Amino acid sequence: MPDAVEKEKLIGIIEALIFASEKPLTEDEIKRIVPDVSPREIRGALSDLRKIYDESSGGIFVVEVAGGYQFRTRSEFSEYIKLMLEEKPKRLSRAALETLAIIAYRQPVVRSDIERIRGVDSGGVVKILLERNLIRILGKKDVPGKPLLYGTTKDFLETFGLKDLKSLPTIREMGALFSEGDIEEQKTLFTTNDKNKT
Amino acid sequence: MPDAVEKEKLIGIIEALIFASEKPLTEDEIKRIVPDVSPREIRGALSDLRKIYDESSGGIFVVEVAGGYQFRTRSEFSEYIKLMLEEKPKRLSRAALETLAIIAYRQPVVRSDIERIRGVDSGGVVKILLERNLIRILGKKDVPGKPLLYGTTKDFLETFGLKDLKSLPTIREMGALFSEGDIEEQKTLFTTNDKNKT
Amino acid sequence: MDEFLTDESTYRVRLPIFEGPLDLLLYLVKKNEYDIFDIPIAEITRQYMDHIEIMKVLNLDIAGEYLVMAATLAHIKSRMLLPPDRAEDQEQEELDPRMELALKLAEYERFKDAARQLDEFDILLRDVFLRGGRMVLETEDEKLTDLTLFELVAALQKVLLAAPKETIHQISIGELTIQERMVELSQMILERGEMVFEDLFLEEPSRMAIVLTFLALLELIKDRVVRIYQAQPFGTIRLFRAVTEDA
Repeated sequence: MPDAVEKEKLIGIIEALIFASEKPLTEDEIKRIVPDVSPREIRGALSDLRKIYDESSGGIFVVEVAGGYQFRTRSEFSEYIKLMLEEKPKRLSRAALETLAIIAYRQPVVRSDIERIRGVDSGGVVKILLERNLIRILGKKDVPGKPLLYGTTKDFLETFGLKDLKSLPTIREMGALFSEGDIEEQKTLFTTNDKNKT
Repeated sequence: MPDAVEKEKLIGIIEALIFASEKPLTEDEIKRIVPDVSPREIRGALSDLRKIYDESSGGIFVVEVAGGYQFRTRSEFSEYIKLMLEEKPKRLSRAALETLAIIAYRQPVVRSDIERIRGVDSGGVVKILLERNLIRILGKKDVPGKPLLYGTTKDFLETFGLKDLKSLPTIREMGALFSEGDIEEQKTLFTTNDKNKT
Repeated sequence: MDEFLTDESTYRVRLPIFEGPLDLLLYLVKKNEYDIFDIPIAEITRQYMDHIEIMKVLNLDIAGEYLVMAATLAHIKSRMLLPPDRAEDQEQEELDPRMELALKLAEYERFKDAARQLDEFDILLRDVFLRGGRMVLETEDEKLTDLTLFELVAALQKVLLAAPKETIHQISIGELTIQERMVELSQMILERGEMVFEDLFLEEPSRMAIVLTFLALLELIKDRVVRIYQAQPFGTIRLFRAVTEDA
């Protein structure tokens, strides 16, 4: 830890800390992290930092909230931020990825099979996957009740960057790659691909 | 949507958007959210915004990474942030860095190629890199045994602060070292390199 | 040592300093300031074997690759001792038996350097950090995710906490059964198409009625009459009319 911290640097430290902090950053917390400065110096630096952002009147500013300090976007830009958040592609839930993995490897597959493997109701997830065009109905199974058969779509291949269904790693390969040879690994895989795509 | 957006305001909007975005914000996304400005104006505003933060040399700055723009804390303050976050920084071992380097420069690459270059079993390291989402499975190589092909992810670019794969530092070329006495080894080297270019 | 070393030690204890035989060889080449393409093979073999001996003395598990390399070195050494084959020599120049190893070392060195360069970058979460807090913006994020029973129960607890502790008049199960409540609820949701979870309990001051409504809701979800979604953890829970697959 440096012995003396000049004002310029202290402002920089505090700016970085507020930005990286998960919660509003309190003066006590700053004192704990930079112990060689006085509470007065900390308050002075905080006030300077706020002034810098207030005077530049840019997109973000420092606000005192819930006993601490936090960066926020200026309210006049909120409509743009809403636009951005709305347009963000929706991420698949873990349940959806699990179900998708089962359908990918077991297709054509009926819902009851998916639910037998997952151990939970999967109707909602199947519907989401249908809506997002990652799976499609292939037909009906010729058994009593004529349940629907599901399979993956072209969009599925595109989403996960696969050339064809044959490029899916086999369950055995996944087993060799990962310690526990069950659906958990496929989830990891799909999450990996998914995250990368967005 | 406002009809005309002045430069000052555009910088503010972009600043707020970059701050609010969970992923590096791309120019395309900005264009989608603020459609009434030209790509040139967006690039100009981005450049101005970066200059503002670079010149103030405060705690945070704007970096171009993984095809977009992102706020980050300046590295000189990392010790303070680590004190605040109270979590051990995730270090990459030498084995992981070596393997990652091979995958980054040689992608798409199969595990046996990695192991040929490193001279040791690399299954464990590959698994760790997959789990940390630094690499992903690209598909299967069309050779007997259909081994999995690996490549780097967007998270890899983000982790190392790279704009794109082209911004990887250049590594010494092997070509100059080769004499005419070609052996199997050299051929392999060249084929791998060629594939990388296609 | 770092986390990965311990991770990997589960299947193999490895020398802490060297990443493998190539790493060890490269270290010896650099230490002696040899040219990779002109290594005095007898000398380097001797030094390599010395290191293997040290590893044995230290009781370290020596990975198979180290022993394979030892054999390779011995093989190259013996080939170097052989007199050049005259007949073959006339047709084409014989390859230096060290060439293959030299190329391997050169290539490994390239990537070792590349790894070193990567390590010098400002690495995320080691040298640089991202925004830590969640985005604070008063906006209704309509990104819907599936809901677990746990989250639903958490929501119920919230409703129960808000309900008065002492209820003026209790409704007994006899007066309003789960079955009846199910019919009411499904009609309500079918009519409106979408409802907010808390709205179910607006007219239910009694704790018993809240629990009854909740149980009825669970039944409806199980029967796939109703679907529930949540935009974000602890966010608003929404109920939708379930659409049958065949529709």
